[in-house]
Amino acid sequence: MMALLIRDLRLAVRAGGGFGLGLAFFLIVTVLVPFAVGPQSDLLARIAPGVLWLGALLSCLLSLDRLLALDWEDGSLDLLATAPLPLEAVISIKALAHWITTGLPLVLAAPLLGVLLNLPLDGYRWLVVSLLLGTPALSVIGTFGAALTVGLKRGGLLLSLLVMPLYVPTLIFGAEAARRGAMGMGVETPLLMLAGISAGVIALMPFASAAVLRINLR
Amino acid sequence: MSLNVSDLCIARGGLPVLEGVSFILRPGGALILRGPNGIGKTTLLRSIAGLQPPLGGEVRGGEDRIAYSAHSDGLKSALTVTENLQFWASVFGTRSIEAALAAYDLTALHDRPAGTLSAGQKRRLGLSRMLVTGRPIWVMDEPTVSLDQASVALFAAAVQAHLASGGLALIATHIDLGLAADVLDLGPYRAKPLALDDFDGAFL
Amino acid sequence: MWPDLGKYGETVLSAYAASLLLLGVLVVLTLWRGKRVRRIMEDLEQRMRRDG
Amino acid sequence: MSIWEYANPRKFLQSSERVMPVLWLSSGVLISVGLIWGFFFTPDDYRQGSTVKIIFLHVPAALMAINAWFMMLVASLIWVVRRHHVSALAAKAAAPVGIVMTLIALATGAIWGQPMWGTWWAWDPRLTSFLVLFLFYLGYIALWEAIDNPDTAADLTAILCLVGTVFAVLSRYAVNFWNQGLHQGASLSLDEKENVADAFSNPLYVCMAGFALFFLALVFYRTGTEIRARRIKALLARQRQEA
Repeated sequence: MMALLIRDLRLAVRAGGGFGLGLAFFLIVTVLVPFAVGPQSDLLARIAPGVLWLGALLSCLLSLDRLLALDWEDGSLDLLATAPLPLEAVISIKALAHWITTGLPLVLAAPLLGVLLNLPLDGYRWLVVSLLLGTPALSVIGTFGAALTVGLKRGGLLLSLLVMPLYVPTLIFGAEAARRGAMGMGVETPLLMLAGISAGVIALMPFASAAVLRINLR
Repeated sequence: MSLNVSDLCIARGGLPVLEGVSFILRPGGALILRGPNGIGKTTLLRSIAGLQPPLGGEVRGGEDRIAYSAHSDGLKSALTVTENLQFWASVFGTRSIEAALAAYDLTALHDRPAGTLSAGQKRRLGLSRMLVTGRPIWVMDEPTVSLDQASVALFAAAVQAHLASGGLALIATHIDLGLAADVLDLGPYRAKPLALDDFDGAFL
Repeated sequence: MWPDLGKYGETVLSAYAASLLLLGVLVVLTLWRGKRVRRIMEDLEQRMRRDG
Repeated sequence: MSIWEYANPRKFLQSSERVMPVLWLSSGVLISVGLIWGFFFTPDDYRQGSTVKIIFLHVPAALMAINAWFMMLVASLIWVVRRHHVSALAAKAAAPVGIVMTLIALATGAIWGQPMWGTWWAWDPRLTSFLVLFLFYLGYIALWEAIDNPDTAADLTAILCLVGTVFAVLSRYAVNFWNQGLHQGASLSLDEKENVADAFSNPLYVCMAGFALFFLALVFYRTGTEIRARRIKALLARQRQEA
């Protein structure tokens, strides 16, 4: 299993791996927001947690269609499915690799982009904590979407359509925690709910994803 | 332990294509599958490898003992030859890839990225993967595509050595590999079309 | 006979119109596709029987 | 005689052909009676005026929007467990009906909300949940359309339906937490005092029964269509195979 993780990480950072694309997308979305809503710093400060969460979610979404499609095209998925690893483990490792190459950089970059949006000082800690708790759920749910659409020629748009409704609870609790944190309110409830969702999907979603992948490999 | 395929019936796209396929493959034995394009060789091999559930019949003795090689080799062009092979070796829990590289004459290429290899070299790398799986049953789908004569000889030698050490091989190919292998022509197993009015679960 | 809808007449009528329109479209599309599929299937069955 | 006999497509077609006229007729009668009763013969509400008449469309549509998804869930489970094709096709057939019901609930809600709350749309938990349900229906239908192999499509959409149900329920709680909302409580319930008055409840019951039968009639008809479409696909594939 370590071998698979190392291979995926290595592939992501080699040429053509697309590492950093999500990060660049996150930066651009954040930079475009003030152009769209105006430069008033109090308005930006108010919407900053939500914008940063939405930006992170979209960057995550952007990189999902490469998650399994590349392994599908070159036949690696067939070979992995006949290897001694259970497919549930393969899927979990893939989601973990996706989180390390996409989710974690987003979490680390979010505070820097928060400066651009005039995020209140109290907000940084809870923004990072909520993203740290929420982005694993985004990766795992996204892997399910990627497994659903893996065999399709133009699956990218469909993938977004399928995954976005599944992201609703994570986004609500995550952005709510970041928002309450920025306003100096209590964040325990949304953070606990967010952690619950993450733990639940990490534990259960790989089974659904593996089932879907098996069907698609038939 | 032998591979036992009995009365296997398989479907492609919801339609039965082959039925009643039965054979027994004993240690040290090889079986060559023949048949016209579209008869279902690939589907049969995928069913035996466990990727696809058959409509009926069963495959015994295959669980966790089959190494499957498909049309595409599952190579990552950004990784080197060694990295590609080492990955599969660790997945299958074997240690050394030196013998596999040597068997397919890849040692000189070991630090080249797989993306820079020629089609035949890629195929050789894909075939060398079978050697690092450490599994007794090789199920191979058209393994000699894009191989030149010398490479085919390398492949035949690798299969020969595998059989000599008690392995089994099930190969779909049109080329004569010079192996002492049985040949199974799939033509007679073509599934008969169902009656037009048999309008039940399968809609046909 | 016609009830006095008061100042909300437009609201009520537009809600009824919108709903009935949506239901009507659903029924028409359902029946249209149903008829077409049934015809195609019967044609195909006949042709395949004739050709053996 | 077992209920699973109707899982045979031919048997299903024959029996649904017999039931459907009854369903079409009774649902038509019930909906007409309920709507005419509600529209012409109910008093205005003292607060909401005549807009209360929208309830006779809004509530049954919302009810069927949720029940349609629930029916799809049950049908998907039957497909996953027992592999009856008719069940998978019934789920496929119900989805467009469900999405239209969701649209009707959303549209009548928006039209009703405009004079009552002074806005077409508010991010109220109920409205938002229905919007999310609408998105789930869209994804489900899109996935059916995108996949060629009918059995693969049935399997994948069934799993999407199961997973989607879990996430729809989660979203419902999340949305409740996120905004408390303006929407009134449940319109009909057994023990709450805050219920609609009797004058409205009787025609509402008639409308709900009518919508339920209408849904059934549509699903029966559409399932028949899907069975035939599936057979066309199988016949064409067979023709190709023989050629």
